[in-house]
Amino acid sequence: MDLTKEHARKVYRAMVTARLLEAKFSSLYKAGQIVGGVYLGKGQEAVSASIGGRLEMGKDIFAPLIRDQAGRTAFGEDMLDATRTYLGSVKGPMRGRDGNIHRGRPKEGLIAMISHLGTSLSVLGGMLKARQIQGRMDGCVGATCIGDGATSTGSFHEGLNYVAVEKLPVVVVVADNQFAYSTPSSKQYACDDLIDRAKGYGLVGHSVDGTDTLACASVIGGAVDAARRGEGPQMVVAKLLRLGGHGEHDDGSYIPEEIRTSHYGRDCIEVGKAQLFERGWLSEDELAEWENEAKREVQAAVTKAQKEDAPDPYREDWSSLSRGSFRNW
Amino acid sequence: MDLTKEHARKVYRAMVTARLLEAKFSSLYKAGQIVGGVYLGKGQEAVSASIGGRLEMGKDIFAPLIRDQAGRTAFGEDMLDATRTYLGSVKGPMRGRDGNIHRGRPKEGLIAMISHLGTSLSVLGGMLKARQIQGRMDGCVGATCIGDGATSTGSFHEGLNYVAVEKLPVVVVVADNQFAYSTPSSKQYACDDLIDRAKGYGLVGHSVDGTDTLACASVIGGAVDAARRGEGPQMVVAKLLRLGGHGEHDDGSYIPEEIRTSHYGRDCIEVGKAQLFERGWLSEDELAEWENEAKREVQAAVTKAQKEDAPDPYREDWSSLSRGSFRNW
Amino acid sequence: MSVTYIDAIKDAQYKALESDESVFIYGQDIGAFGGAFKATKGLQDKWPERVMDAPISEDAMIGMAIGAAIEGMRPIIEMQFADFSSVGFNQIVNNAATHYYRTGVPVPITVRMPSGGTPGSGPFHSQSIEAIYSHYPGCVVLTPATVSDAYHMLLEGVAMDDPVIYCEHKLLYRWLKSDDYEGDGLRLPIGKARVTRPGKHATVVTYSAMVHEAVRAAEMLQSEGWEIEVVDLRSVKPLDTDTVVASVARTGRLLAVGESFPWGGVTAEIVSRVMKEGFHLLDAPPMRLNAKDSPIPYHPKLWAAHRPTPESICHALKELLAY
Amino acid sequence: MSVTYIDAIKDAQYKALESDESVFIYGQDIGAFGGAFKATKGLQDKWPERVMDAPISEDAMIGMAIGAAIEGMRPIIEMQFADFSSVGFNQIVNNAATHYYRTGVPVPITVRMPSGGTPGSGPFHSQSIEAIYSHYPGCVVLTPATVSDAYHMLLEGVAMDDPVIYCEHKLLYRWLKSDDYEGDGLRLPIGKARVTRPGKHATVVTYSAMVHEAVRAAEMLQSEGWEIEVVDLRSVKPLDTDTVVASVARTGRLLAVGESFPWGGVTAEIVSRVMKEGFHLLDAPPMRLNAKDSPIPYHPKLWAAHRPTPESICHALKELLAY
Ligand SMILES: Cc1ncc(C[n+]2csc(CCOP(=O)(O)OP(=O)(O)O)c2C)c(N)n1
Ligand SMILES: Cc1ncc(C[n+]2csc(CCOP(=O)(O)OP(=O)(O)O)c2C)c(N)n1
Ligand SMILES: [Mg+2]
Ligand SMILES: [Mg+2]
Repeated sequence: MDLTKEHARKVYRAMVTARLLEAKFSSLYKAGQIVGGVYLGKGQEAVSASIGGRLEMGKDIFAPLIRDQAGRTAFGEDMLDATRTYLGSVKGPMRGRDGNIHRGRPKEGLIAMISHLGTSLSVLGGMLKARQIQGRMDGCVGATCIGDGATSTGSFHEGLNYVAVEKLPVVVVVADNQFAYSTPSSKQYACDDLIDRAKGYGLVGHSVDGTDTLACASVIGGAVDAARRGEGPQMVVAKLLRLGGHGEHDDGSYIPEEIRTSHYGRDCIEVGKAQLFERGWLSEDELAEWENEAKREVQAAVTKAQKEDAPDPYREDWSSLSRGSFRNW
Repeated sequence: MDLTKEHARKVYRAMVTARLLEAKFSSLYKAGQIVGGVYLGKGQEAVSASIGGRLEMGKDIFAPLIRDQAGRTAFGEDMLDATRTYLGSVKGPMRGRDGNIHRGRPKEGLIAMISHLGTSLSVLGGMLKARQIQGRMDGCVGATCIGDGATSTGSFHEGLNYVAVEKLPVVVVVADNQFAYSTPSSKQYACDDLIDRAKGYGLVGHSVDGTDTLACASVIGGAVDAARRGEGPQMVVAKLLRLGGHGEHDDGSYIPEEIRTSHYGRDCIEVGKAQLFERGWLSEDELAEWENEAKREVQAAVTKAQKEDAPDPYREDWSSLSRGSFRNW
Repeated sequence: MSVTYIDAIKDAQYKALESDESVFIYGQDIGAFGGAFKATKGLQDKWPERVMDAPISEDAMIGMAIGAAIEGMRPIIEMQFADFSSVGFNQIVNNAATHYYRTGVPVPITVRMPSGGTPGSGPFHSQSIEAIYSHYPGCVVLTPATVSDAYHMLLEGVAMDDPVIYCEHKLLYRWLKSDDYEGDGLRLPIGKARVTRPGKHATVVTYSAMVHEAVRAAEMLQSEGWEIEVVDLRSVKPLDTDTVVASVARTGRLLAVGESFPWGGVTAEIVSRVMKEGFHLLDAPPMRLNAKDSPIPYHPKLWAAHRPTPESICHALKELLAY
Repeated sequence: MSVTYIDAIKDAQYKALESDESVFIYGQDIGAFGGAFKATKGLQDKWPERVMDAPISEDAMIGMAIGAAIEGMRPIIEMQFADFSSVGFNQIVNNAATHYYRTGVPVPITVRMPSGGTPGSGPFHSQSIEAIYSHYPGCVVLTPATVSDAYHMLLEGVAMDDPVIYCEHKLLYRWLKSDDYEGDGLRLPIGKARVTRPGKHATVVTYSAMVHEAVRAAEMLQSEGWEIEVVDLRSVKPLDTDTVVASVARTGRLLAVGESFPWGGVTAEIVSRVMKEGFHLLDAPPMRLNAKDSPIPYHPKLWAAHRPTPESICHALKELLAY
């Protein structure tokens, strides 16, 4: 696609905001203030924001995965949703019943993932299929991110095949960060590049350097546009590296030095900054302002969530069934 | 591969024998003498015998699927195994506990499939991996057949990825007969040809016309040879048509006339006969002799199995656990 | 006119499609072919957009249904056999069944499970899977035993806002007949068990096809002067403890019968509930009768000995009555 | 020297690899990384060919183990969390667990299941899955509660010729300590329950981490003069009915406690068996205490109220004792 200044700035701003938000979660985690584990998207912001930023909340559907804070931010998820969820506020979207990256707002097009990898894609497909039956597709697109490791799940395969067979307007972004937890890609797949899978499903395939911010904005944005134009399901494989451990409990020391210092070890935030500066699409001052604004917002969200109540077991109704099941009883 | 007369004749003889054996099962089914359902391989004999016939029982491993009587015959499965299983003799390999195509002799390299499609491939992979660990690979090959429909299972995907990652000497033969039960391929996959999947797993891919008997013998045999030579896992996609219903309870009337009368509607047995005759690799007399021999054998097996006892519930031990679990109790 | 259990399932789906535009059916071979058991015969003709063939992808089929339900649809998913739901197990218990609790958004999906044994079907086309979906929180599990229940409970299940596991027994499909969908007794809401046959000497609590085997056993014992009460649970989750306890209060003796495997499951849940609520009501130890603890055998002779039969139910009842 | 529950699991695997060449370990991140819980730390260094990393393919992992077992190996499969075994469910219950019955060829695989709740782990990293693998025929299901049992039962499980589901409780990993693997009481074979704490007023039957919660509850009640017997099942399939019934014969009162969901499961099986075998022994209705019938909540405050605790066990016991 023709990359516009507007889209590039939107993507980059979400990246910067997400990085700062996640840095806060990391320090809160180290301070023992987080409920449960913390899983960050450091190094994957360009890929993630490029997909989330090309979708429109309220119209499109997004199924983020482990490392998609930037995509969520770009999509328009309220920062309070993340903050409340990590800090265990009952006011978060999951009300303390589920945590961290599992949060979502399905009715607003943000799928709440379960931990079992690969399972969101068919859910996304079903949401789109429903709209198709209801005649309210309205040019919407559904997108999901997935890691290299999760491509090995049967669930992902079935979901991918489903959206392909139904020719739904879907974009699947595979963030191939070369590791699944500690497991290198050589133990995960045997093809040269995961993009080789696209053809076998009948998908349009795109490859991109996941550390190249503007390339991501362009290629991934272009895939969304193609899906929206009715060109069928799209698959993007972005090559990159997770710039940290699997979660904040993990130092990622198993990632060899030569991979860390390789091309994909570079930081997309730095790359993006240089790219935007070079094009004159962003100034130092503006960036500083974005950063300050993000920091203020982060601090405000944390302060607010920290004051909120934890869920109260005595007020919890513990019901796994909705009232609606009982309407005929 | 260079197709030898010997291999071609072996393949074709198994095809002829299997066709006659299955015709017998079909008439016994209609006569109400079969226990349970009957699922035939009519039209798929060339593909099936080509894989089974290139393997060596006792050395290699074969995981047949629904339509692999010919492959079983070529591999060396005793005709009595099939006959006893269909007729419900307690002397069959499954002793009445399981039936029809589920029979197998795992210790002799013939995997006993469960109904859940796609699940045998990882089992096959594990058998090979075990031999590798034990240092007794000895040039063996593992092979399995699968239908177009079963390629949609997550289990098949995980198994295929596993054998690819481990670079095991495996041949996966996909018999794309254009239907899964009544469901046409258009509802099953969206790629042009399932062979497009091979690259995405890092497999060597081969395509073949499944109605062309000698092409099957050559291409599928060649894939086995390649795996045996250590060239890694191979995938063959054979295009063809099931010449009958899904099972003998089904008349397959949903298969459109134009597909029945298309190229793939031809009968590989007829094609193979013409090919072997033309090359002078088989004479009318020899064929008649093969057929007579097969008929005699079939009749003998049926007569024998029909005289054998059904399983006796009072002598059944009903134990799902082997004695070995109790050795320390 | 006479209708069968499979007619009930087909007609209920017809009615659901007709009266609610948000209903659709999805499953393998359920379109033009009408399904492995013909439960959807003719429906695609009438509603081509809402009766759809699926690839062999049980995990994706359930995932798809969850997504569609989030968007306001009420999908009915046909498993070709209940046994294959094991492949969709994860999506059912971990995704569908947790969705309302986690997000507040209910997922009204109905999974039709052709269940139970038939002769010559073997270990993978005969299973009764109600216990595993009942053990996990978040599903309603229906087990109709009559033509009328098959019809009405399917409609009620589709109308519910939560995941419904609808266990239809294959043995009843064509054998079980009724004059009409109102014909075989009092209609009851889901969650209420039915006293199928009144009695006073012992209570058999069961569900699905075993209701009929239990009634046969009761008839066999009648000639010996025993009056056996048979309670049909209708749904195993929710499980109507009150009706069961009330029956045990009358008879003093309990036999819980199920076709599934013996460890845990419905019969254990029944006995445990009765003991808690009606401890002093029992005159004899509560008994259970289930299938054997082995895979379901293929050969009809083995199969018939693997599951409870009128004879083995009689045998158990005699032991119970002799206590 | 002091060893923990996770040490026991690691050391048992070391011993198994060392003493039997047919043993190998397969799982996600279990190689150089040593596993999510470090249960295989250092093992790949010593046996690079027999400690292997798996792709994220639980179905294929179990299938692979079945195949290897057919060829004479004794694989140990680590699920990263028990909850993810739902993806391998079909291969476990339908392939591994039926293989011996169908073919006569046993498949000695051991599936290690990091089970049970810990604070802040949520619905998908907290499950106890023993009931579903016990319901299906064909598996042995082990649930060790002590360091010594964790060690010896893992070794015994690996030595068995059938599929073994080894449920190790994550909460015990580092908290539960012992002097050595012989230290914490009488060694018993699989299939034998242990009386962990003798008593005379009521029996609590439980397993895995709940044994410790039950002992705490018993200690709390001691000050009030109650002597509570705690029975640790050790394996839920086989389930040692005799030891349980003998305990109930002494105390006259039964409380079955489990950490899993309340419908069906281990506690229902216990109650049903005790009622059948020891009906006349009970002075009060048998009780059950399980987790709640909802997904396991994420927040520690909710989680602590979802599962049984010493307090809620005390509460149930008081109700039982007051009867
Ligand atoms: C079915 C399943 N098995 C195992 C896990 C445990 N697990 C969580 S994240 C993870 C690694 C994921 O790797 P990848 O898909 O490459 O994503 P990345 O973490 O690299 O972003 C694993 C194994 C899981 N969540 N689901
Ligand atoms: C997981 C699973 N789902 C459904 C079925 C039911 N089933 C048995 S055979 C079949 C069709 C198989 O089609 P295909 O793989 O193309 O093989 P073919 O019959 O054409 O040889 C189906 C759906 C099954 N066996 N396993
Ligand atoms: Mg990764
Ligand atoms: Mg086919």
